[in-house]
Amino acid sequence: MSDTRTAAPDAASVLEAARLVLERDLTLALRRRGQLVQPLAFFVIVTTLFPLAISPELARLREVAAGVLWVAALLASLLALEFLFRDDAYDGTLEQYALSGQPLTGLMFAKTAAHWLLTGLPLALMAPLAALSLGAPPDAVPGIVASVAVGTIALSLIGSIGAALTLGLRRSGVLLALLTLPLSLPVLIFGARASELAIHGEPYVAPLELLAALAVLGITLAPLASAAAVRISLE
Amino acid sequence: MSWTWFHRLASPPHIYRLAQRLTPWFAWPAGALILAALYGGLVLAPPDYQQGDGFRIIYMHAPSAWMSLMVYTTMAVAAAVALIWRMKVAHAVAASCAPIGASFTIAALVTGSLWGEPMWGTWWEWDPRLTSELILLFLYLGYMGLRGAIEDPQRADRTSAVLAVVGIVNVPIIHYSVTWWNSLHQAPSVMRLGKPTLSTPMLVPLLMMMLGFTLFFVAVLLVRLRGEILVRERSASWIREVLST
Amino acid sequence: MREFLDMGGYAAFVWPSYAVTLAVVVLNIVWARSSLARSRAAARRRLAAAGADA
Amino acid sequence: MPREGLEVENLHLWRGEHHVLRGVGFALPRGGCLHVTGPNGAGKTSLLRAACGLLYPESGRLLWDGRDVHEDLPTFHSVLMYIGHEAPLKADLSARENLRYWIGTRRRIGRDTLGAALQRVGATAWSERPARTLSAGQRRRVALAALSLLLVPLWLLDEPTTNLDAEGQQLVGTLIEEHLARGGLVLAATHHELPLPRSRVQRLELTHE
Repeated sequence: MSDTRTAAPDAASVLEAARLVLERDLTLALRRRGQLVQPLAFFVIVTTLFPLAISPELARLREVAAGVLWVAALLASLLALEFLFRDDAYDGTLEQYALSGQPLTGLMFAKTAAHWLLTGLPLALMAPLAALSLGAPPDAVPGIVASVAVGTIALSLIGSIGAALTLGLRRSGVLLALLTLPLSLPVLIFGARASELAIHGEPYVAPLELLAALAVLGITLAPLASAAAVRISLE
Repeated sequence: MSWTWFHRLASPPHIYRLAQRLTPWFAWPAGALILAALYGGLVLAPPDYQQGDGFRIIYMHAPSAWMSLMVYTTMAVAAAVALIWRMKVAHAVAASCAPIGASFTIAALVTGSLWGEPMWGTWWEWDPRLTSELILLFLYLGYMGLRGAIEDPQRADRTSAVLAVVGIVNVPIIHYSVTWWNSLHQAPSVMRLGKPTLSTPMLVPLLMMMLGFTLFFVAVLLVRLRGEILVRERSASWIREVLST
Repeated sequence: MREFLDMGGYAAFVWPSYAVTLAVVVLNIVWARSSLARSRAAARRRLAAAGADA
Repeated sequence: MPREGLEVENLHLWRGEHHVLRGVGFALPRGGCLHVTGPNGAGKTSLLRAACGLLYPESGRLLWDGRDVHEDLPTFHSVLMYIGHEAPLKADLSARENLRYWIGTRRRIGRDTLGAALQRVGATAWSERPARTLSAGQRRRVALAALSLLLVPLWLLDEPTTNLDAEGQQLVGTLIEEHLARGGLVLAATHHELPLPRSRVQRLELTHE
């Protein structure tokens, strides 16, 4: 009979726990593909609205392409945020995470990583298509993919804080946008600039590095904040 | 333990009475400084050689902008203290800050726009400082919105405290990115909305006004703080005593 | 006096900015006092309710 | 001399304007079972959630083996298992998958161990079905399997017998008795009777005022 004085001897490490959290969120998302496709569809629709609203002239569209792309990506990733913690909060999963004895920061990081894999990465892969339809040259594709991929990492992290802060609320949509969008502003600025330079065939490394710096800062700080917010929401 | 004096100092009844006693010590000097600075700024200071009398808007704009940032910083520091040491009084301070800061942010935006029209010929210019100020207003609105949306008062305190701390980490990043963005797109003909080079008779009223506003903030904060402490307090005995006066 | 009020032609910008900012100052005083009064009233009501319980 | 087990001293808890717990205190030694009773809204769930450190009390202390648990929550959490009145199951995952992801964040478990636990609660037949199709009683049984898989000392159970048939209730009793026998502690909140001999159970009655 095992000793009950201490925790289980075969306790899982943080990494194992985080890997399971990630795997679980990915499995769940794959069983519910509809939810997965929605932000992407939104992104495509918004970017197709602009030629209709501005002009079908590719030369004119090219001027605004980077901005359109980034605003659409920002809104699409915002759209997916509401689902990030909500179901887990309702069914008590977050409570179990908070009581697991594992650092909640690590588990929050895993959840955010899953969110990025399910929204940020697909957005980065879709972005070149949207950019080409807005008149960007094919040479711009690597720059656009890189900037959207790195930028959405920062967006997912900032968004996870917003989603965790609005957990206890019945209607959180508008407030979530009000909290998240101002904080996302630097990502928008650097990301749009990197894409714009890529579209014009100029070197885009400088803004990309700034984006990467934001992502690194987010990786170190955002899970701490969202873990704190989740704990508070359980009080 | 050495913390006991600290806890006694931070105990709600003590802070309540202290706030009550200190308020006039900040309010009256604030009033005197603001009046003196008004006289200095509107009458004594000579007109600017470039902007003429239009530069006098600075005596309202710059102190308001100073307030918007200083109050946000105060709020974030109080929020961090409240989160770390679970101090109700610090939550009360943070809660008192937000409406004051938001109102002065609006004043800074309106005066900035009023200043911009004669200088740039447009009511709104995407000047980096005005843009940052606008984002700061959004941060305040988000904070107050979040606080208002959560029914449980304790949870509202703690959740909005996390947001305030996240916000203060972001303020310098936002300001840097906006300045960077602006430097890319700046048309050279546009004159920056900046402090004109100020001579001493121009500068002294400005500093007095900023100090006056700061003291005014403390006075208003102390009044609001008392209300916020009462809302958070459960122990009836000293509340009864306080209310009878 | 006329000249002072004219503000070198900038009257339409200088005076509204002073008016807005000083209005914010005054409103802050009013809001702070009314918020304190509201909290005091609420505390009084809570005390009365607690007294009725006991 | 630190005492072993869970001690709660003079716990006061407010929820908004409500003074929910007014000076609750008890000591639960190793091998002890405390049955918290009381009408709806008397604070049973709040007491349980405060006892596992989720709620931070206004005043009072919570001690595990003589040490204040709020000084080191992760260590305290690694010795306890809390099961609320709803089992935290995902509708799109099967009972087995749910259990793997739930317990796996805390303990390494093999397929066989998992299968044995599912068999113990009579879940073998439906362990591959999505949780969406399970009845309330079956979901509860999955929670019991989770409990038996995680051999931590302190169990905090909110309404452990709800929705269970007679045989399921008996299973709860057996699991608790086994746990007590190996020196575990059980804190159970329910307004039903616990399926245990009365002599084994301490009672704590919570009232409204």
